[in-house]
Amino acid sequence: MIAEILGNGYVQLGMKLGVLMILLPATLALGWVELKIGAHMQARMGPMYPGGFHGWAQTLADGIKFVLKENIIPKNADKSVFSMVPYVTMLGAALIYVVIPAGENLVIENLEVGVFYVLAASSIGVIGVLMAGWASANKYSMMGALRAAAQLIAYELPLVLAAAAVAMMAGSLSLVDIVEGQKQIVLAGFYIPFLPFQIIGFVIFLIAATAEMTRPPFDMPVAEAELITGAFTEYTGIRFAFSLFAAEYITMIGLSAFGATMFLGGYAPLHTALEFIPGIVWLLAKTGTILFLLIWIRWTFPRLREDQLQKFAWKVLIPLSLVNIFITGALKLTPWI
Amino acid sequence: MERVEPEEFSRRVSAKIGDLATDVEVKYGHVWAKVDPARIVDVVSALKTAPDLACGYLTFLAGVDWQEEGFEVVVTVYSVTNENTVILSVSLGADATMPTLTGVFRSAEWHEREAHEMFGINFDGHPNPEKLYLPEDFEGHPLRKDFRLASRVFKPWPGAKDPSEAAGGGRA
Amino acid sequence: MSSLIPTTDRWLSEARLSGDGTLRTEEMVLNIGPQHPATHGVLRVVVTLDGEKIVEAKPVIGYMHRGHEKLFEQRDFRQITNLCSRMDWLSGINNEIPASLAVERLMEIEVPRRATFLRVIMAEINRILNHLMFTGSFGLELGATTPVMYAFRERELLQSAMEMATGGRLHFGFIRPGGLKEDVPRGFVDLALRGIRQLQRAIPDYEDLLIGNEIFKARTVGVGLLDPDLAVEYGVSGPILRASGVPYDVRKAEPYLNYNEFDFNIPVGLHGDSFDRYWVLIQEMKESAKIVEQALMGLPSGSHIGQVPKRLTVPKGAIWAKAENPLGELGYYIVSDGDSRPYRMKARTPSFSNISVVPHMLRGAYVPDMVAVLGSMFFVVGDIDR
Amino acid sequence: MSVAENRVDELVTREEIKTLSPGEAKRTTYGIGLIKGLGITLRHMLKPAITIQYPDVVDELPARSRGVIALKQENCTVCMLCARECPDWCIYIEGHKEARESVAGKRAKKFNVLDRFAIDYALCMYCGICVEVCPYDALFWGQEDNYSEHDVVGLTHEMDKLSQWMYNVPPPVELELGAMGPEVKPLPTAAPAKEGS
Repeated sequence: MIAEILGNGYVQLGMKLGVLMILLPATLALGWVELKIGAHMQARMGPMYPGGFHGWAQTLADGIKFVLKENIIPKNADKSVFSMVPYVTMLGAALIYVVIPAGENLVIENLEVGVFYVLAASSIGVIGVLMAGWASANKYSMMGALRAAAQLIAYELPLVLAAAAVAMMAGSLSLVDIVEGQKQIVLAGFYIPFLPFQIIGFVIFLIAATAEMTRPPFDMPVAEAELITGAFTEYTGIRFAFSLFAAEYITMIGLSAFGATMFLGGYAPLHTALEFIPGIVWLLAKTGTILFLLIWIRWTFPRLREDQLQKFAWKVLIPLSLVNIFITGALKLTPWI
Repeated sequence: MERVEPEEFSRRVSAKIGDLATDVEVKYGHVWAKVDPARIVDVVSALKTAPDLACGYLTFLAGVDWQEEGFEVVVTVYSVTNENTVILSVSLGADATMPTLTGVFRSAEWHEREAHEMFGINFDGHPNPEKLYLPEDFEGHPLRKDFRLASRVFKPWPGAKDPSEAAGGGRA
Repeated sequence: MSSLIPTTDRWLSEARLSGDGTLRTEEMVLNIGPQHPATHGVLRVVVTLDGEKIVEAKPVIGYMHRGHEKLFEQRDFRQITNLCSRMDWLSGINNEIPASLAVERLMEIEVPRRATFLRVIMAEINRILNHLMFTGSFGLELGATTPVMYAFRERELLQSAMEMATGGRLHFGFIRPGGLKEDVPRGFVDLALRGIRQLQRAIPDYEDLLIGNEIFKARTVGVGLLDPDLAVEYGVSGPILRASGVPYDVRKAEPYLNYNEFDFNIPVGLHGDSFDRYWVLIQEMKESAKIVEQALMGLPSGSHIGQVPKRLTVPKGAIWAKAENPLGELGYYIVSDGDSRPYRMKARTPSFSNISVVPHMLRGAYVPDMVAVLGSMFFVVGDIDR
Repeated sequence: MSVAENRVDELVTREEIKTLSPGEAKRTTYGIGLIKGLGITLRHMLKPAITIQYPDVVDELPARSRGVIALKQENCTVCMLCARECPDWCIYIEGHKEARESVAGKRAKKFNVLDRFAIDYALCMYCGICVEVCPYDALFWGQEDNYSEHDVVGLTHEMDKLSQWMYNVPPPVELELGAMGPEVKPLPTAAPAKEGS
């Protein structure tokens, strides 16, 4: 009976839309988690008042505040482009979830070219930032936008190469096959994900993903000290909230889920005995660990300078990821994999 | 960084610039000297360049308004290696002009601009004698004795009432 | 143009020289401040940029000029104490000490040992408070939001020790010519000691968090080089001068209060870049903590103020008294004509000279570097503008 | 003392304090510094926060804290010393003389009666010279610290309001061990009072 209901087209369409629906509350929850973890890392309590227990409604209150704020469009701004930006950045971020598998067939669309599709989707954000920088006709935001574009392009390449190494390991681009590929090797009951083999790839992926989301230590484009939130200086109200905060958090969850699927074995359980726990729980747990890593890095490190950032990408990350692909190729020749 | 005794240092100073400066003495651990405006530049450069004095650190340059006797400029230089201070006092009389020291110490530029705007002492040869602190359209030289603080002119002093007039306290 | 494709630099310079070149670049004048997060307070730097490279930087000061020297001439020395602590507001007590030292030397007042000890303790606690503020805010300039929170946790304990003794947290007005306003309450010594212990436990955290951090080193090593001779000529003093390798510290060069009785050493940097300035700050906090510890242990009993006449008339004469403020050498040149109020009182503040050297350091730096350089130049705008 | 202090002792203690020379500090191997930094933030995350929730939990102020200047009207003899010594000229006092017979039949003696005693807190810089200089102990430091107003005129507290602030004036605090008060050798004769300009 349940299989029929689940098999029905409309129910599946509803579930697929459901995934996108939970994105917004998920960003609010992630925002609150980041505030609390950041606060405790700095020996303070973080939000305590909004919503009673430990200020759970802090980010919700921020959201409502942004909605109530006035929507200002600068006089000589390029109106249509200026108001299109939130849609572009949000869309770019949300598209990643289409291929993230939560189970054998629990995926919105099991594309054969999953990995390739995710990397293409995640680079739409660059266009959004450039549009914002150009449209607000402000010298500061133009500089911020150019920086952001240069940074995102520079870190696109290592991201792609790291993902390519994983695709080589699994022999397919589809994320479901990648996760199945990580179920082959079983050592004393433990499923061994690609992480031990791809440790360099994972580090490169983490660094490139942080740069992709312009989060510290790569938040030069939105560096408060010099350029005052870079490309989004002129944005106010809900437009600002969506294009900067919501987009950043959705990309963050998206890329973390993508990283969890590729390196930590997505919905594959940790141990054969734990098969009964559904795949979605494993996926969320692994994504949570990567999210914690990103938040942890944000509250500890200072910011890299613009040219150091670029040098680091072109001179360190890209050669390293090529070496990583070479090693993966060598591993493929060995009988184990 | 060894510390030279002020007496010994003042002997070196008077040996070096004895003819240019008058009554070199040691007061409160520092060497004081009076220099007249014409020779101040060569005295300061002598103090700066002489190897045994090495007063290469311009501590400050301050104006003092003596009303009738005119203005005085106090130039203090310090020697980092001999750990001794030389305080030169240059009395200018009423015409209040003095050659600039920016040739010897580039840092004198800000000090002289401040003395210029506060006292009206002009330093001939100064690269850009604009105002340093005060807004461009500010007239008058605030640190002169005859410049009264506006807020204190209009507001009567609350302590002025009787009973008996006790001394002390901020007036004027 | 020559047949070879000119390298961009030559191309740019030719374009600019000839003016008719294909690529016409013009410099962009950018106003950083007076309201800008990178400048602590209302300092304005007019920067001409060529792309992101700074061609010329001119600090514009005076936005917070309150006319201290004019006000000094209206007040007697007890009222001046409160005014002095408003110049470098991060270390109130240190500003007040040289003013009282000058009066005491002029009037030959003998300050009791206990008062001198308490002055040294409070001066060094304020030095630590000042340095903690700058270690925290320098990290914040470079994007690390955590060190400033730890710095303020340490400040809290030491500041409550000062508040217990003087009643204020920022402006104390506690130093009087001849000694202190009143003696410290019971429990001051233990609270100060706890604050120092906690600081000594926390300093290794700052070293691991920032000094050892590769990103911090990438942002600060070799940035904002200050050459020692230029620094000495411009009258730079304090941690910035010592970071450039010149070991000049008034506490050692011209010992005042009883600094010669305590054993502490002067941290001196190697290259004079932003990294060394930050490093000197951290080591100086350790030395100050050592001084406070020794002073607290050896606090003698005695009175808190010497024999001071009811109405303080300073004899005729002039004097220059200086002290080692956390930001550099602070001194007062007092001319007195026998009245209870000074005839002329010049305040030589460290940040005034330290900022006058900034144009030389910013020439050729990048815009993001400017934040690292300005952030590492440890100045307080109230000190500059008086 | 404040709540934050008793939590502070649980900081992990490091016995010897490492001193890195600037040269050494620059040569540490790549990556170690980053990991140590992460270690510190994690250690702080696992420790209880030391901040207090201000409006609910209020730290008690030390005895000498300068909240507000409180007036004890009975002690004031309108000697005007505080108004004179105040650097900001922010104490306004009006009084008149009254003849009153302390003992029946004795000649009526003149007393000063206070009519108005106001402190303009918009000008006051909380230096405490008035409290210190008052010979009759009429002025005290009260611990009331939130008396903000909508209009700056409200900041001039009249006599009755100043007396209200007497409610939380703390008793004088016990001095540290070894405190022996000011030295009281015979004072040199003070120079004759010189008329100001």
